[in-house]
Amino acid sequence: MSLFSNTAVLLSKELRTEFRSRELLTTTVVFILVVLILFSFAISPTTEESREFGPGLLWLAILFAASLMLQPCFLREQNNDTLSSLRLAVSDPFSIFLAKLIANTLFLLLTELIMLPFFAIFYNVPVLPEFHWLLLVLSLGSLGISIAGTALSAISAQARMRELLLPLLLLPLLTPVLVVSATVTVSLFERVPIVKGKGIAFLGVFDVVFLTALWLFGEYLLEE
Amino acid sequence: MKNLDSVFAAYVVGWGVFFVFYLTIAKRISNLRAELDRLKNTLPRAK
Amino acid sequence: MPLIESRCRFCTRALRDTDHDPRVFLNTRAFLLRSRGAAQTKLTVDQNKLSPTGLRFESIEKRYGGLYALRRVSFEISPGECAVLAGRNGSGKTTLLRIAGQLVRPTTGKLSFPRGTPDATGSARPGYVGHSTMVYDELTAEENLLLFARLQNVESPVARADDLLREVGLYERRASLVRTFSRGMRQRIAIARALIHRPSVLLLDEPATGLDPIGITWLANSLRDLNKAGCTIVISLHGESEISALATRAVRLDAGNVIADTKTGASLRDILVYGAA
Amino acid sequence: MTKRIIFGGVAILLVIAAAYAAFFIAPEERTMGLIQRIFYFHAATAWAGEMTFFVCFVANLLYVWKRQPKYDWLSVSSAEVGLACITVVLITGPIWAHPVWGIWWTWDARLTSTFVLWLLYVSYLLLRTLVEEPDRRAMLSALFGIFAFLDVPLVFFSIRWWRTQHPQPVIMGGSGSGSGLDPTMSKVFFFSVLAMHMLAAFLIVERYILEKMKSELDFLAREVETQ
Repeated sequence: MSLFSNTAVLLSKELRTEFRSRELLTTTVVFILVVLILFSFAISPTTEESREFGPGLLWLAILFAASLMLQPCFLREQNNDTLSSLRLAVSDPFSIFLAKLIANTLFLLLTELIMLPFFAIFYNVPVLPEFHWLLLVLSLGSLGISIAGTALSAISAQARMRELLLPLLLLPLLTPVLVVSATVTVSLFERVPIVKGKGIAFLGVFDVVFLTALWLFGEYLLEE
Repeated sequence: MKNLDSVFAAYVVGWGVFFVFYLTIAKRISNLRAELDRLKNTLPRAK
Repeated sequence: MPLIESRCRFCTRALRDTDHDPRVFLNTRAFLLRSRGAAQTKLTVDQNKLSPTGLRFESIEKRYGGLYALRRVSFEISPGECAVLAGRNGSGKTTLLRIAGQLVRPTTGKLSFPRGTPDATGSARPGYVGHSTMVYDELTAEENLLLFARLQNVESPVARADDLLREVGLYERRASLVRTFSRGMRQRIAIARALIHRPSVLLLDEPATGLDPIGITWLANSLRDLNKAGCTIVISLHGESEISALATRAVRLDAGNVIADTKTGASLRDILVYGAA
Repeated sequence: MTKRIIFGGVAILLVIAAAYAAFFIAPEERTMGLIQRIFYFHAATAWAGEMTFFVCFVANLLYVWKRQPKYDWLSVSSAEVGLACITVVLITGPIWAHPVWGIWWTWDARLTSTFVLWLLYVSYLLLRTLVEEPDRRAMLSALFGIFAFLDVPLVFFSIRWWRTQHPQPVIMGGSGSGSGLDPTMSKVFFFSVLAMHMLAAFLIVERYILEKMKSELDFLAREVETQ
């Protein structure tokens, strides 16, 4: 299975370069923190309101942070044309995407976990009671963001105005993720049991649809 | 005949959008055609 | 003579006893000597062991919008040749090499590798040295080579990477980030990366860029050794140099067309330098 | 040339006839009254727009598969026409909603998902303006078009299931279930749908010819340059 062995090698490369500099992680964490604080100034929430709106704001912050974080994903491969050497080396170009999207999911999840205590304190939200469910929603949501984001960052890296283009392409596409994960997160905080099963299944469907599309069409994204 | 103005406005604006869209296409086509003719004249090889 | 040393420097294939040349055995030393231009190592390797591969371009055309980068280019490079592509900037050399390296998809036409098509299993896949280094600045020299060795399932990647690092003279700097390298060192690591999977076809796009005279001598010698070991080489070059002296074939491109193509010595030089056949 | 004029003439006649039918043949709706007559135009345009985006999706797939420029021309044409249709839908919608609901806009499932659809195809066309090289542009936009189209049902259902505060009477349920619709009304409606499809098809053809001429011109200009 050279797809998986290639993916593993590439993933370790992505993780190694990131944890050597920790550029992406620190920037993203700080960015989410800033956004969360600014939100609280903009709406000055009471406890009740913040339970209702907090998760939406959290996911919005995650979405914006992700669209920034995914920016360099393929852009940094262009510096030394390393994308070409990867394409020469791997047996299936999908492994390049797979490694990148797993790495991005992990980075995103890590920043979310770092942010969660701050979020719980600032917005006075009970995070712990349903923590395993929250973790599931965060994982599936981040996975969906990373799949679509990795694909689109490969597109935007080849266009002009790249930095502006990625959020413009990505954010409308991620509407379903935002809608569902924010709603499910609210239902977790308010202890409404009905929504979460269906919502989590829906997030799973989103991930599967886009992963399949990426698997089918990924190699066309990279060719010259 | 309540709301006649709204109904009227809706149809006019709707048709207007399509009409303007068509006009821009037609205008660009005629510009391109002129340009194509000009180029073809400078290039006797192309028929 | 320790037997373990009697290997081709680039592909670590065992040399036949008759091929023994005492100067090969001390790889590092031999390299140092040659890089000073002091010694000319001669290396003969059994060609059949590299499963020689040629390159065939069949009416290859590449169009960017209305702009032709290549127009119906057809020629064949036989296995074991060392071909030089000449031509002015923008004549299509890079595009042709990138098509040969399967990095660029031709608009029309067919590329084939007679005797062994490139597949996932490594060595039949061309090695490619481009304008950029094609390695990661944020990784060390050794990590880079290991990454590409592992991606291509090279046997015992660590030993292979170390061998190549010694070969290109970067063994002492193997643990430094590529970011800290000079232009010439980058070119050396770029060449090492292209060779990591023991390709039987090597494509080099103006490989002398950034190399000092010593580096050019080193490169010319290395390419000669590789070529003798059965590796088909295609280089794009400007003007005459030690590297162009290796050419057994010269092809001149102009505005995406092949305008001259020769294999014989006298006119070969003309094509390289003046562009006339 | 004459074919195009006839095609265009037929399309325009059909659209005018559909308007006539909407005003004078269809019976007055009981609760909403006259304002409901926007429906024939509004909903028919929405159907035509969705159909057009489907054409765009198919053209995108065909481009990826066959790599012939004509599919790229078709996809950009249909995306633009579809966008025009959806723009009309988004304009006529509030004009209808205002007298009925008393507000111009509500974040209801149908409206919101239509708006997201509009945004997706705006970014599709935006992407096209930002990639220089024609083959790359065609391929990248085709791929984005595929992703966008796959996203449409996800957007629709996510909003419908999780974002609708007040479920409201569906005027036209899924296709085929014309429940509660007067037979004359449904006849007029389907006639309007036909008319709008004809109009959309005509516009796509015109836009396609434009795109084809553009690439011809690009080609000729290069020829002249190299001379």
